[in-house]
Amino acid sequence: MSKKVTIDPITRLEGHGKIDIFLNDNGTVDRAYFQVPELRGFERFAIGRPAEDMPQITSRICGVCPTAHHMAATKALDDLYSVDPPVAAKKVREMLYNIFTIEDHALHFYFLAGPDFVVGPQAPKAERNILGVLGKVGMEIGLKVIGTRKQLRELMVLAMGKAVHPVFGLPGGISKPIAKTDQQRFIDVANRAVEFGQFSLQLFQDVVLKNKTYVDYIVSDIYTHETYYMGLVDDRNRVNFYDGNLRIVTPEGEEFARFAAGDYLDHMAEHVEPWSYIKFPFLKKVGWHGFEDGPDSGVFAVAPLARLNAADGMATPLAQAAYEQYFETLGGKPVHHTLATSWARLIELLYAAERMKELANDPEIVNPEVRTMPDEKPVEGVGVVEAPRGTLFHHYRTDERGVITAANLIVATQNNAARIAMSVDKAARGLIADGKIDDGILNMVEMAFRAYDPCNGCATHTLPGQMPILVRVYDMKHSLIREIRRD
Amino acid sequence: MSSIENGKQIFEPRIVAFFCNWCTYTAADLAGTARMSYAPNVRVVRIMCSGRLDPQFILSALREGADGVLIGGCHPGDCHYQEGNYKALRRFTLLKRFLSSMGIEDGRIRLEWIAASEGDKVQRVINEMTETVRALGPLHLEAMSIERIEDMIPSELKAETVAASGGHHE
Amino acid sequence: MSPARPDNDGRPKVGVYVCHCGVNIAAKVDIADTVAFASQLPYVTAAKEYKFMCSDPGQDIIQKDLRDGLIDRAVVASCSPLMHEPTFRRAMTEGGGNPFLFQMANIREHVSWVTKDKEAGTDKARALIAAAVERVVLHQPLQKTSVPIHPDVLVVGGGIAGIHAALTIADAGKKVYLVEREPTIGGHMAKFDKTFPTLDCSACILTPKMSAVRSHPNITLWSYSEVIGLDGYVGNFKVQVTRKARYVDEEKCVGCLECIEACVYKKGKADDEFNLGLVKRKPVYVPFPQATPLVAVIDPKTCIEFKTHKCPKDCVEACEPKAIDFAQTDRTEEIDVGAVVLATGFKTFDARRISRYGYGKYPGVYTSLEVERLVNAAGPTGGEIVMKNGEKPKAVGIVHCVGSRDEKTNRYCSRVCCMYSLKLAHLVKERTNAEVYNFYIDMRTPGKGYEEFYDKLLHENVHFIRGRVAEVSDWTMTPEEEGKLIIRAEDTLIGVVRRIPVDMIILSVGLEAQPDADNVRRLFNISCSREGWFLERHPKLAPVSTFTDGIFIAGACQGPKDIPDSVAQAGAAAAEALALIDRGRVEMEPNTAYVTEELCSDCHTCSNICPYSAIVFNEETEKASVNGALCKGCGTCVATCPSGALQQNLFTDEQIFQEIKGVVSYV
Amino acid sequence: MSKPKVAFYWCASCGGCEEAVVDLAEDVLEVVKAVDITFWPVALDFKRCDIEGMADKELAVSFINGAVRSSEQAEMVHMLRAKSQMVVAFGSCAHLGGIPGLANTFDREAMFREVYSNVPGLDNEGGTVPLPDSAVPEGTLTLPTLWNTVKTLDQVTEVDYYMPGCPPPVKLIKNAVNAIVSGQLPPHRAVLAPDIALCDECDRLATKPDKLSIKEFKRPHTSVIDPEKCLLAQGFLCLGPVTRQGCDAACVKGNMPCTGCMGPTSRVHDFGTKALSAMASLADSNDEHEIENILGEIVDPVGSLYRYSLPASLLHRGYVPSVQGGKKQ
Amino acid sequence: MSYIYYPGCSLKGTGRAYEESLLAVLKALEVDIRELDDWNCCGATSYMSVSELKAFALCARNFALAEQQAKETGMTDLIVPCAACYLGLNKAKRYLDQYPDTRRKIDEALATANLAYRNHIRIRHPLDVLVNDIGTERITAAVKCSLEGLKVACYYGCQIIRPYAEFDDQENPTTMNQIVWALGAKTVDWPLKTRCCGGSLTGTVQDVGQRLSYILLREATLRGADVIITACPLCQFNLECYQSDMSRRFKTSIDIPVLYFTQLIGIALGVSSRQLAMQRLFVPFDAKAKLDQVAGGQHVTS
Repeated sequence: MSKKVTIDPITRLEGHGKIDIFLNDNGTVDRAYFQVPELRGFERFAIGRPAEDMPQITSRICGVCPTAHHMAATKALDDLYSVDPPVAAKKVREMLYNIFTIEDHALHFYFLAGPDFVVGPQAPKAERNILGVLGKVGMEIGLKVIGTRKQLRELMVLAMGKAVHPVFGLPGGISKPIAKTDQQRFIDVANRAVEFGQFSLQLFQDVVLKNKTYVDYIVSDIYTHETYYMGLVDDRNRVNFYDGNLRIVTPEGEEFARFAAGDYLDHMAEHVEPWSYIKFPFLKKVGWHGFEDGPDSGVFAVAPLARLNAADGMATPLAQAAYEQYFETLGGKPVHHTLATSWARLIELLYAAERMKELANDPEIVNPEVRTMPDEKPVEGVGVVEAPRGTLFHHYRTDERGVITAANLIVATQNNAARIAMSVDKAARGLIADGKIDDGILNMVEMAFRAYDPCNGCATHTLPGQMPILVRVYDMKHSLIREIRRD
Repeated sequence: MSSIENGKQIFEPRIVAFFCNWCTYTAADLAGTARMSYAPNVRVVRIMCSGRLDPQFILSALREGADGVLIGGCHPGDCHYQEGNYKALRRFTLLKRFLSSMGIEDGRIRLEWIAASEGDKVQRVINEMTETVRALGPLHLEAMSIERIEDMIPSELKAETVAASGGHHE
Repeated sequence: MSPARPDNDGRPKVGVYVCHCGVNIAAKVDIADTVAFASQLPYVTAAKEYKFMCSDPGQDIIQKDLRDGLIDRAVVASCSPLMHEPTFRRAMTEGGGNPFLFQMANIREHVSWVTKDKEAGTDKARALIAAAVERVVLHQPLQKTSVPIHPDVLVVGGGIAGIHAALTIADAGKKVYLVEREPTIGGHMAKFDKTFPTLDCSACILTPKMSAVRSHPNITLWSYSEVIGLDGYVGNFKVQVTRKARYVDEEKCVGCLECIEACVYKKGKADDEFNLGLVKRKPVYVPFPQATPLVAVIDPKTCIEFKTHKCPKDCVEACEPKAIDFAQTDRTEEIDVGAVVLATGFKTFDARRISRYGYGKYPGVYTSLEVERLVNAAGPTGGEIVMKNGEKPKAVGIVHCVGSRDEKTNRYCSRVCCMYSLKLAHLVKERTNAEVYNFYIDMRTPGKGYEEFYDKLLHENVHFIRGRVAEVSDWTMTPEEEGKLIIRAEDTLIGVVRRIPVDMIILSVGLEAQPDADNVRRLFNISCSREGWFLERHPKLAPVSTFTDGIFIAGACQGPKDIPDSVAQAGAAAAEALALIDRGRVEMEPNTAYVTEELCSDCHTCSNICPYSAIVFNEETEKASVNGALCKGCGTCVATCPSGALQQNLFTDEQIFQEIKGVVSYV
Repeated sequence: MSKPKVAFYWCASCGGCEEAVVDLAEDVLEVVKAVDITFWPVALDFKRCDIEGMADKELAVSFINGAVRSSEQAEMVHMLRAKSQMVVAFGSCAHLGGIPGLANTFDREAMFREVYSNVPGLDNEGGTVPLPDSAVPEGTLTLPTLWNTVKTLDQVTEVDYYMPGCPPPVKLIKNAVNAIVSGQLPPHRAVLAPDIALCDECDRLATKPDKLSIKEFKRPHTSVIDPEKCLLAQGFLCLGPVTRQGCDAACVKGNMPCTGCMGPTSRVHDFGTKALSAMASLADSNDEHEIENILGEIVDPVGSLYRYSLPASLLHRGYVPSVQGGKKQ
Repeated sequence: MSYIYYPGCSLKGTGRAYEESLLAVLKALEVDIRELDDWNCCGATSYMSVSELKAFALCARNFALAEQQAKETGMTDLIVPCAACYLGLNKAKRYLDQYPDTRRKIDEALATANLAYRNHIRIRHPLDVLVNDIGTERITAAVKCSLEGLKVACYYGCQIIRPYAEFDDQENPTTMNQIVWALGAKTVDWPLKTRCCGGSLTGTVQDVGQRLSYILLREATLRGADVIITACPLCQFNLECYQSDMSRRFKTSIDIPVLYFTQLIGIALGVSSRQLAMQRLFVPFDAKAKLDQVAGGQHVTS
């Protein structure tokens, strides 16, 4: 009989991750389970709703990345009604989508993960937050961060109606064009965004890469998993967030598959475990062989780390440069170090800013022709985008009136679920010996999945944001011997 | 509400009726004057015109504990106010679908055109509806409100929440 | 959720008064129990019972409690508000309260009279009382508004009832419009020869009244005209009347009838409606010699001029005053009146509907109305009773209750058939000395001198056979039946089926509502009974009023009636109309809608809802408002208003929500 | 004197409300100057025990967003209630139940059926579903069970004020914070937004026709949407007339119909049926079948009219015998 | 258009000619009908007078079976040719549909046999079907040998129309007449078309029974009818079997053929007389000869 360690924000308070660690008699880890204990069932209450409401309804899956769901849904509607939006509409969508990616990556780096690096893991908890970050980098830069983000959000409101839960997506286009008079605003902000991207990357290099301890974390085996990687790429296999084909590479970095969103069911399937509400996607052609590393296990990863691995490069110059430096530093493709994700994220941020700049300067974005009217009878549609946290699938079936009869949502964090579970398990195995457990270990276990920026709000369509955790250590008689937690 | 019939507990549904002043309410009076006895399960709320019927009233009746709701108005073309009953018809048409997707069985909500002279129709409709709803059984909205209180509150907080749980925002 | 409760010394004080109505309520509702129940309801400061709340002592109880400050508002649990609400509102006022701080619980019509089980009745009564209390607590004091009444009156229908009503009102010095759809007034009565039971000559008593109408300074007679539209409300009706083209100028025509003489058709061409097709009339005609107005009519359907335009038009030549005008067209007049008397009469039952009586199949079968014309001295046969084959009948059967007291046709008794059948029996016997057989179910002769008349007939060797006729046929079993019509009926008094061969059969057809009664009722916004008779407001207490204020009914349009009853009722209707007009002003129920401006978003959802266009939108304030004068108080806009800005006096959302709560949540 | 202590907390919500607060941008700093944020899991690093340690009513105000769907959330809510002088239901979910409240038309089992057996792409012949307790080689793992019914905050505890919107408009959040700081509070239990419908602040108000009626309800994806004209007048199901203002008609500015996230005005008891009454009354016909056709274009009355307010509706949820103990037909 | 066919006992016995001719005619008119499997007595015999409930139960069983079959075949109309069955089944249906107590009892009874009545069945008389579903035009179109010149007395009897049937005028039914006209023949004006034929009295109080029949036959003859047609096995039997008997009793000679209306139709549609079971008639009717005679020898078969 083994000991049970529960890491849980508050016992059985759902919407938060939950980790149960089983120790064997000699105090080492038998197995650590990562559980997601909540479900809201959007798949169910999508049924009976008119398809055209999906972009607005599904955006409520996550208020942190509503635009991702809004856009995935909108693209699913394009497919459902088999309409091809006018060029202008596509470009506006992509521009807004990159704007969103910038501010979301920024939010994550500065508000959520950032504190660990910028302020430092050893810093007092009271400072390990955005205010602490501001203290550290100085109010001026702080205001720059906030200011840039604010401007980006304002542009989102301008074009999409609302920044949180936008309303502009329609099958075959968008609800309204961008006014000529507004284009300059987009250009100006884009320029600032690029600056901001470079600045953030610089900040990361200064405080993280120049700090041996951090780098050791990043490359340490504890945080390393050799799995497949998936990401959306353009026709030249470069990272793209809004559109393109899906590309999967093997743990060795070879192209394993390249397919259109509509075919995702040929390549992916979902596995269900009775101990978690989250479902575990895996590669159909490889098969589900449990929570295992390596080419023989169907487990794969998404999100910045995976996207960079799955692509051959970035579509913009500055980002491309950063991309090369990244792989150089980390010993070539593919990078399996989970903690490298934060770096990859900042490279993406820079790319998004550059891409925004390209599109902002494109005369086409103010073309008033932004809708193609559907004339086909709807049957089924799939939409995919790269959400900040990874590949996001929306899949609908409807009756001939366009009322949803079935919906399937496979979400970024969900795609990572198996790998997150493995990371946690591995971290636990690597860090816990002789039943010895302390805050440091806990923090490191936490960093293991914090790096994924897991959004279980998205994953089970419940709650967003980072995950408070609680460690409970029991002795063999199941009596609590100590408790450490962060809410 | 229930009665005993040869030893068996018979469910006595509670039905709220909204009758327009000029046709159906008058018809109900006529049924009375003619001593046409019918099931005692229906309680009438008088409104001037079926057009006054706000669908909120129907939900409120169900919420307060009615098992069914009956609406009576003048026959099409006969409305004392020209078109009120058509407005009622428009709302009822959508409400029917609305309620069935809310899981409320069709038989619980009924719209009837009953002219001032049709006392016998009042009798018939009320008897029919009482039987229909009786067959459907009680509408246990209350059960849900109880779940609402029971399954959420640490016992020491119950009192406080019972007080609060009534509070829909005002 | 609820707006501040009315604030006199903090809390409203409700008095609940439960009425026994003798045993009408007490028999099915445990009064003591309901009073006890009421006394513990919120805000109730007095709960009492009384045998008859509507009586003066009953009202005094309420008024005393008001004066003593024990209550400031009241609930009376008794009969229908449609019955006694006005009574108790008056009581409230006289007791120094506001008439609208009052609510009735209908525990008689809706409870005691329709519930078998006393326990169930008591429960239901409790619920209705609780609802009334919950509601009255939210009532606001209101004031009635009043509008002036237009003094003119419209009488529709120129039969004996309409004529009498018109004359009565006109004699009182009020202006009357009498509208009749036929070319002449007089109605059915003008077709009769004699009237029962006195056998005095119908024409002799009717025609003087007809000419009185014609000559009365206060009466505008529009014959050959129909009401096609009515708007407005009590005291202020706008009426559209179509005056059909008769192609003869009423002002010029002197009634010399030369045109008829001169008509190119020397013989009748079309069925003579007035004589029920027993004879033919010319395209230009007057229905009968005493027609009023005595003005010729040209029937475009049969007049050759309208078909060919090649007629020499001798009529035009013949007409000295040059009254004939082929260019005439229908025209519509609009008039304002304060009250309307409907006297649109009846039609007789169509005997073809009972095929076994052979009407329309056997020439020997007549309807009673046809025979009225045959026996009429002014009729087609000059009062001679001869059949279509020119012979006098040797045996005549009179079949009662044709289209009356019959599940398959009309369940009601037509009330006049027995008496007119006796009258016809008498006249036939008198003029032909034929054997006369009456086939009746029951003889119904309630009325002054009626039973005596029946008795008289019994002594005139008229046969009476008690039994409904099974069939009229021409198949024979014996030689003496050959060539006759055989009436088969069971003689229920001697219990045998009899076959009676006769030459002539008179079907005593019942009375039915006019075929267009339903349109008329819609036009005037009143109700019909199932059989199509206009529905009176109350069968006993308001027999000539309707549910629409200002509209009164008289004569057979309200139900089968003989002449005396029709005239009596016409007088009553006239009196009601006069009473209304002499009031000068009419009070309006204050249950109108109103807008709470700060809640109105100017969303226009209500803009198209009001059929009276009572809702107006103010450009500046961007708010809706209700024109109280136009609002009729249906509340449809209130149910529509998406933000609760529209409310209706006496029927606010909150009042109704409370009533709902009361009706279900206490019992 | 010390700054008033403030807590933010989320229940079953999407985090959009947090984002909305973050969207105060530099004003967050103003807020931080004015108040002392003691608890904000999404952004700040304080512990639950810090709250537990507080005296009753020590918190000046708790902003709680998200609907409530489990005993655990309820527990947290009750603790915050106890520690706070004022509780503000923050956002549509806490206020009215929000979009997660649409789950109230079915029961937990239906949801499981859909998620773990119906959706395409499942590799689950075994028909595995998550269980409260599941045995694994090493021992037993537990999961919390969810309620069948999603509840609004005030169905769980006393609420002092309501901050409407999905998410609440930044403007309103500022006003609310200022009001609280300055102590100039509206009547108890008020919704912290103007008590008048959206049309009043909509740019398109002027384009409303004198007589508003609808011959055909249009769906946005199949019809051209005029960017100037009143959407309802165009035939789109715009709930502006039923919905409280305060968002500056954001969705309409985005050229899409209002879906009612701000909830009803104070006189309306039930958003969905009131909206139904208003919209159905606009159907321009008196013919039974034509009426059915016109209104037939509203394909999903419950989902469209109760988009954010099903749990707050008079019925609270759809009628599901298994949930409400009614007789199974 | 397809129907379930409920024969009842008569059409398998005394009324065989009715069944055979009916089926032949419907076949000729391409009407698809299928006999109800496992049908039982309609209860018209003694049940109805002894215990209505038992009679209703019997009928209900037939309904339930029919609905079962209907589910498989989509048919919902039950053709009932026998006047007595038609009356009985109609009565039962009326009671089941309008009296909940009766319904409850019957439902219980059916349940014991795992049967259920859901009121998904319509009871149709062949006259109803021929005139209202098939239509006289189609009948006329199918005529191979016009009955021009033939004078027919249409006899409906007392049970078909009254009191439940809604397909014809209860006082003065005409559907049979319409069919005759459609075949090219004339109908005589005969006021006795629904008058009692003597019915069961012929078996009990014979002289009354026979007088009633005699009145009908005599009047028909007087009015020049060449043939009487009927839709009731009992009437047909009564009217034709005792003709010689009557002739003696009333000292005249009564000799007029009494056919099932379906037989007359069959003749016009050119169905062979064997298929029409003409050989089963007591008073023989040689159609060919008769038609030649009335048409004055010029009668030709088209």
